[in-house]
Amino acid sequence: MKLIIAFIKPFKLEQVGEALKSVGVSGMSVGDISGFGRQAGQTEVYRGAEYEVDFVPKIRLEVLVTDDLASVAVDAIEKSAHTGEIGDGKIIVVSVYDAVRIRTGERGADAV
Amino acid sequence: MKLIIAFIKPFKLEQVGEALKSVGVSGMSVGDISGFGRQAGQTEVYRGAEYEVDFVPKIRLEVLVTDDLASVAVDAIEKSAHTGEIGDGKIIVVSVYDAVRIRTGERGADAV
Amino acid sequence: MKLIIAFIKPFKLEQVGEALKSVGVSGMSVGDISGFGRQAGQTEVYRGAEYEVDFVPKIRLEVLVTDDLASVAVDAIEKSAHTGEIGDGKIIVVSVYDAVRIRTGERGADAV
Amino acid sequence: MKRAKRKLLMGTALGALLVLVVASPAMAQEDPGFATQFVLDNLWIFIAGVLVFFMQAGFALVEAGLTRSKNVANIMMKNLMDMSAGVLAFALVGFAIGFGGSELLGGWFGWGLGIAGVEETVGDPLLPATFFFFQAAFAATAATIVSGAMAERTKFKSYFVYSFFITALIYPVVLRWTWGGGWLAQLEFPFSDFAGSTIVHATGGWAAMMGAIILGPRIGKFGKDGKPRAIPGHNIAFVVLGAMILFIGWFGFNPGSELLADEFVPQLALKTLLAGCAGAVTAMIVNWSKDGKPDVSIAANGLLAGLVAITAPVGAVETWAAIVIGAIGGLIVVFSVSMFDRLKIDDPVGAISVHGVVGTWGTLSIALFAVYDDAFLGRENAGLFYGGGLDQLWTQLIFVLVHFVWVTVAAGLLFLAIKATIGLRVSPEEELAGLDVEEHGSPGYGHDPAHVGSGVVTAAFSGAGREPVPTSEGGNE
Amino acid sequence: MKRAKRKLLMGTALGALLVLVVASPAMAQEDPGFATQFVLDNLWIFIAGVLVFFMQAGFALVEAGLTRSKNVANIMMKNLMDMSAGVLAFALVGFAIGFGGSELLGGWFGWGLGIAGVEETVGDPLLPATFFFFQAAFAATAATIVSGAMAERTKFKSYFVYSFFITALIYPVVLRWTWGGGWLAQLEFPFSDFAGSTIVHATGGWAAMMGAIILGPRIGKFGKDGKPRAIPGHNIAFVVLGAMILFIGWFGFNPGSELLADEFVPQLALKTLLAGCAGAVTAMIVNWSKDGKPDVSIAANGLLAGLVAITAPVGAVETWAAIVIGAIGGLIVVFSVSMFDRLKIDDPVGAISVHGVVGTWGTLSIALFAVYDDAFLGRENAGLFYGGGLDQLWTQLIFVLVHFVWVTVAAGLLFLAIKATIGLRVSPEEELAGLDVEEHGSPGYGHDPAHVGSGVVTAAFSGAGREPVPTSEGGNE
Amino acid sequence: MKRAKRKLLMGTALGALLVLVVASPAMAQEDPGFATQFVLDNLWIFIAGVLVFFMQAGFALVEAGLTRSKNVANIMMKNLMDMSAGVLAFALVGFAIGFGGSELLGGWFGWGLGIAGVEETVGDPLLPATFFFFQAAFAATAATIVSGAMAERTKFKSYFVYSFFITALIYPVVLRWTWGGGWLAQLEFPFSDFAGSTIVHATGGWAAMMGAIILGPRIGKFGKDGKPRAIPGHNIAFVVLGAMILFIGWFGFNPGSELLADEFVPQLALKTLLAGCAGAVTAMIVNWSKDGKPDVSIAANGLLAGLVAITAPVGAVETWAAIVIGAIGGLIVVFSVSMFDRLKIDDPVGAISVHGVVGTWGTLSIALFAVYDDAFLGRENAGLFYGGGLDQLWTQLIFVLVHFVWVTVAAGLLFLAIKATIGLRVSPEEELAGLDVEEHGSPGYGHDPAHVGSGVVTAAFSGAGREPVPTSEGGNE
Ligand SMILES: Nc1ncnc2c1ncn2[C@@H]1O[C@H](COP(=O)(O)OP(=O)(O)O)[C@@H](O)[C@H]1O
Ligand SMILES: Nc1ncnc2c1ncn2[C@@H]1O[C@H](COP(=O)(O)OP(=O)(O)O)[C@@H](O)[C@H]1O
Ligand SMILES: Nc1ncnc2c1ncn2[C@@H]1O[C@H](COP(=O)(O)OP(=O)(O)O)[C@@H](O)[C@H]1O
Repeated sequence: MKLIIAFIKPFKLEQVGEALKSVGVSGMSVGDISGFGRQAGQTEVYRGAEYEVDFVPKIRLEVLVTDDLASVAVDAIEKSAHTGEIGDGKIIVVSVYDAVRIRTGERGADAV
Repeated sequence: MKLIIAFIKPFKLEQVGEALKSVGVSGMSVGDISGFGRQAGQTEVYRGAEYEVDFVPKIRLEVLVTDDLASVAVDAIEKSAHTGEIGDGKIIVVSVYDAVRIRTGERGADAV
Repeated sequence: MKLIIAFIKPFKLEQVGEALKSVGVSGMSVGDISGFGRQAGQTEVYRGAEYEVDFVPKIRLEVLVTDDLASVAVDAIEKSAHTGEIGDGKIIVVSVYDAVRIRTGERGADAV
Repeated sequence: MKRAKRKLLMGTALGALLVLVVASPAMAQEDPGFATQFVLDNLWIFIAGVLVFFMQAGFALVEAGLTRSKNVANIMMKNLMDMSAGVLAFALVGFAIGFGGSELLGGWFGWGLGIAGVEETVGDPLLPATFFFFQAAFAATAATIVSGAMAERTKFKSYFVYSFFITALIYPVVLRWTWGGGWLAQLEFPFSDFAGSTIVHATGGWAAMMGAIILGPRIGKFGKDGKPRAIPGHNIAFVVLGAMILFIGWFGFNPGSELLADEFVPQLALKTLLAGCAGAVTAMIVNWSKDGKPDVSIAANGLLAGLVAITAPVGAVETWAAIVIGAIGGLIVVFSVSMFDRLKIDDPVGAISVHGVVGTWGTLSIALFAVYDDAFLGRENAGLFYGGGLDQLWTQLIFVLVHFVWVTVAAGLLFLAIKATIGLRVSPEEELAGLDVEEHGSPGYGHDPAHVGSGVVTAAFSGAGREPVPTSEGGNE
Repeated sequence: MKRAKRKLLMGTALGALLVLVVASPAMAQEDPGFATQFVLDNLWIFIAGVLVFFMQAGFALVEAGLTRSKNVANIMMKNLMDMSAGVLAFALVGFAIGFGGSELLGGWFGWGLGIAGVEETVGDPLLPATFFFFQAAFAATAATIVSGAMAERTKFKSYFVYSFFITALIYPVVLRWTWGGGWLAQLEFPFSDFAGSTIVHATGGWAAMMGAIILGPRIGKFGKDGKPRAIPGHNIAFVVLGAMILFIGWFGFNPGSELLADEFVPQLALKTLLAGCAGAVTAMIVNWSKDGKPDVSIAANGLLAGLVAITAPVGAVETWAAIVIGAIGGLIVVFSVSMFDRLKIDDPVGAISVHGVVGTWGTLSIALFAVYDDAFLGRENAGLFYGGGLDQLWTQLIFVLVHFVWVTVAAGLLFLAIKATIGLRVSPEEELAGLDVEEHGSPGYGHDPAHVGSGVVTAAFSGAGREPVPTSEGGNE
Repeated sequence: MKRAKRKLLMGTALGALLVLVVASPAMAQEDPGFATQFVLDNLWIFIAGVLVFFMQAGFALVEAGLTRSKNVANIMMKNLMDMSAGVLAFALVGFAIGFGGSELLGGWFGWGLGIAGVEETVGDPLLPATFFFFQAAFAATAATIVSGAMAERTKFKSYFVYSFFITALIYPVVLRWTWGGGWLAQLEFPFSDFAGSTIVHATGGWAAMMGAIILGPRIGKFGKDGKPRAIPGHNIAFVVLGAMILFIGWFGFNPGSELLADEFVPQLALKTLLAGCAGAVTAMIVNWSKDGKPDVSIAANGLLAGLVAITAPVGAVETWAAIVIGAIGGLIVVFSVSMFDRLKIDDPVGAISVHGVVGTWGTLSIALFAVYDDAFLGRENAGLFYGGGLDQLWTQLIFVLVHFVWVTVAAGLLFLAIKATIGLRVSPEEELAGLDVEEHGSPGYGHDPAHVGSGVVTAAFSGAGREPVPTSEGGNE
């Protein structure tokens, strides 16, 4: 199994979710993060003083997949999250040692 | 060492924390996430229009453990987070390459 | 490639960011978490009743680095996040199977 | 002092007077000076009523702020509805019970106020419309106090039913016995409660107590060891804003209870002001010494306690006494809040302490500090400290006791009846999840659906239905 | 009843009177009784105006609460500015158009109110300053209603321009035809609208409708299947607090429209109170049956609907009728909100329903329930249910129709003109990100920069500029 | 114009009059017309006082909104307490210092107001109770202004002490010299400040400046390069709501300063309204041109600036001049806020600019625009633009200078004394963590303990104590 971690632009979440579903991924976990990278934050003005917001809001996805689904799922994320502009984000794939579905106690690939 | 990542039902956090402690785990890191999966979100009504809340709030746990503690810890989480209903969540175990305790600089198993 | 996960004290973020940049790290993803560990939360009083806040707010960092940068980056975090007091946090290093930069489709080390 | 006459008039003879007024139109309109005074009296009491209605916003904010965000919509709804339904209930039946044509058996005035009677344009001094408007604002206050103590665990439907009955029945009976000229006003030494420390506030406070007891505490309020645990409110800014709005409203509540525009109004206002300030400062200092830090919501409770305390004696006491009475109110509230915690009665906002306990203190304080002949007292220097002896103290004790018994019994039966029929408390699951979604359909603080997944992701990842029934069914691929 | 005279006076002859007043200083000052009544009249209407201005805070909160947090600063700014700019626009031109010296061709009164005229200290009964103050508060109300329906997608600059024109032109023309003594007041059976269900509220409501139509719905409001999707408001506490403030303000709006301090004021207040409460309770019950759960913001809309409904007929109808009219207002608003959803007109706050649709209902209700001779009616028992026949119904229908046509055409042209020039709607990117940062420079709910990285991290990780232009440039190491 | 007489009366002879009143009870009560006017005068000034007290909620909200969420409880507490303690301090000593029996050496009136004097029921025109109530509301205003500039870094205890002294001493001395009939009122060309642009607002503003200077800026306010960095407020909705409440309160502040119910009241209200609106619109436009985007909180500051500016000249100038004076106030505030940023004086809410700088402008504007004989002027056409020459300008300059020196020196010494004894500023750790928990025990926005771990997890994972002392102890397994 693989754990796919992706940092994407927030408004892409819907499309990424659909893309994952269409390749057979059955679930995911999503959180808000602040991204630092090449894409700079915004310059804002408040009461006459400019300030840089130094981070860019991003969405962090975690998707647990079986080994055979991993590359399709990565491709699906890559395509659906792509805009071509700076800040599209990254996908990181990590090998999973074991997985459990808490409800049933299933382990390994069955847990996915 | 292993890094155990678990997505659980929020109201189970207390019990999971106690269970982990009782098997000798000394710390954990906890965050809020939105889970998508088999368990559907709620249907809400707002000003006469129905809408699906498409995600279910979950708690994400990260627990760093030594290899020997890993399977006990996973079992502890599994048991304490279990309700038997859809949406109980998943446990993912990942191998850790190295770990550091920042305060002391200890590395490896000592850092846990 | 390695994925470095670190739990640090919130007010250290700025220094850690600078330290990482200075060793050549080009980006990171940051989120809020609640940490449980040796460092106890605060005792608060509300309307005459004392209560323990059982967690300590921490910042969670994720940094994707190439293998050669990994140990320098870990050292940089360790040094910049260090205060010597309880609760300084942990650094966890995980091996990465693959990585993608969504914008360009670059894979592996190029994606970092 | 000539005030006595006016207030007595209101007290014992009001019902009769109103009936009279309805029968005999057109007086008082000739002399322009008099006519203007008549308009001024009515205009002022109407404005005072508006200030009292504004207190609804204050009550809503204090309660919302001292509870958790997952219940905020429910709390605002309760406050909106106890006012709206309460005013209608008071119009339909409550007012008639409270102030209807006294001795006259059949001659009730005010049944179905909506239908008749208040359209008269004469009155002495107040028009029926003015008097009803002001009294309706008071009735809404009595009702809304209860909401806070029952917060975060009461079914909305049940709250709505309760709310109807308190304004239609429980509070009006108190009115009848007191301001309506009933038996407590006809004792040799009649009861005294100028603006309602007991009549309004303790009615709310004791009903709140019964509600809190019968409901039981919120999940998590008491640890396994039985020790109270704090459940911090989600918005202290709302609490203080609410308290300040209540403070403003009190300048309608107390000075408006003069029921006239006269030269005593500013004095009533001044004593109200000083008592409130003394309550806030005292509560803060006492709480600071007791717990090591000055809690903000306790200070806000202290302000309200000072105001509740002075509500009964405001007309009868001297200015310095107002400060003392308010300060003691602030002192009491600090210990009372902790006491109810220890008694395992869970009152998230301190309503029982502020309105019940301190309201009782304010009422009794008359027996100590009364110097002016005001509000049914019928004599000067009635207070113990002014040589008035214990006569008034017995009366005041009877008054607060009888009142306590009536309200706790009536409200207790009402809550038990609701519990036995439609149920009083939400399920533990709902309580943990918050009442907003289950009771009202959506959360009080909605999140932007464009932010975390907007709709279509649902379709992708979820089945048709909801979480509900446990299922033993396996994997999900 | 003698009220008719006073209101008629105001209606048909006001402009002329004011002109007269300016010309003939110093009357009325001799008799002390009369002088005090004169001061009281003016003081009360000024205070009523203050209450009406307070409604601005209510409108701001209701709108802010029913929309998303990313637009909250923009919404507060719009509400601040439609008041500020609106009052100035009304002073400079609007007031003159609305109430200027009637028949007299050249004799406009009120152009550039800032410069002359209001400094007179006599008037009958109202001083020019008093009358202007009260009318300016009304003008600001008409303007601000529109804001809610256009929320979350309108350019601030465009809103500002629109806001100027509605108070400078669109609303004043309505005034001229009606309260200004124009043709609708001169029909055989003149129009009747005591405090502005149509004149004020429906002006805002129909302009809001045109704004919402011409803007189009918010992104995500309607699914690909065309079905309305909920976009939950971010703060129901604000919504209810706002509604309660509006409720309080209405006690200036309706009773103040008496334009005198007299014995009818408390009755107007009472009918306003009961109608509002009936609206809230009815809307809640209807919505509960319809959707299975009582929505909090719909109940708040119901309160406002009851108040809007009674605004026109409040002087002419009996108390029981006020309850009925308010209740029907509450009923209408529930279905109207759903109807506009189905019509794909996206009105986040329900402004079109509350002010346009229910305002029209309130105006028509006079033709059914009028019994007293009030507000231009010129006769008693004008209502259908009191044997008055259909005469008044035709008039009221003409009135609301002509008004509807004028406002929709004028506002429609105005919005189209703005759209064609400076543009009406923000870019989709801005809409998704929220208007606060792009329109006003920083978010309404700022985060503590000390919390997630404080400044220097920027320097470390980011290039100089902003996200902006797409770039094909590659990796970043 | 006959206003002059009335205000002068208040000015020079008030103290004496009050003493007189206390001595000679019962006049004025015979003629019903007169009696009603007397009641109306007192009732109106009492209501105006209530409106001014309502401003406390506005100040609290503006300050809370413009600062960070981690300090919100502390800010609300400060605002609650500067009012509560301030009123008591003013009652005990401040009022006597400000208005005590003038020349008469021993004949102070008002010491320990709580104990004597205000219980009289006659007065001309105001009862002692009414006058005190109104003045206490003003004193609370002066005190609360300071809070904003010192926000987010001041120890609560120290703020509480300061707050006592400003209402007990610093502000009362200003009163004594001016409205109390002191030397500034006895110059050949006496000072003029109708409702307190300088006396109230600049007292707060300059004391705020000293506080901000002596405290130093918040951590992070200025970069290593010395450039000001923005620390965005956490709730712009609160800011605008607060500004609107202040706007409403100002209709008590300015028109109430007439100290009578007369025909000038609505004019004072109208000029207040127009100046405020002009301030808001001007500040918005200027800020928009200067910074590229219209900042919401600057527009709110502009509204307040317009109101502060017109506070002194409102009685003396024409309506058009009110608009000009308000607009210039709005213009000044934009540049002043940036100026104090550049001077490294950290004022999170702009209090120094709005109340100090613009208050001074408003006071000086009298010397330019005064046409009516009002508020101590003693003559018509005193303004430069009306041929009055420079006489009044010298007086006004002396007035604002002497006032500036007194307030800065007195407040400076007070703050230095507090700093040297109990300390003025919290520790950097506390400042970074937010003041709520350390000063008051728990956060202003509490989280639901049922949400992230509820209590028991603590027991599981943590040792008994707190984070505290650094420890060199090793691993934790
Ligand atoms: N080395 C890294 N480690 C972890 N996250 C990263 C790293 N680099 C970038 N990110 C994440 O990816 C997001 C986009 O990266 P950025 O450099 O701005 O643009 P791009 O993806 O186009 O190269 C960042 O906001 C951050 O959340
Ligand atoms: N493939 C997945 N990858 C990551 N997280 C998942 C995945 N599937 C489920 N989850 C997480 O587990 C939670 C529970 O999953 P769900 O399918 O609803 O029920 P169950 O755990 O009973 O199978 C989800 O809300 C989500 O947070
Ligand atoms: N076993 C663990 N797994 C995951 N996170 C941990 C673990 N132990 C500690 N942490 C994280 O590190 C933080 C600091 O740990 P703590 O035990 O308080 O102090 P120290 O780092 O000095 O040992 C915790 O708040 C938690 O976020």
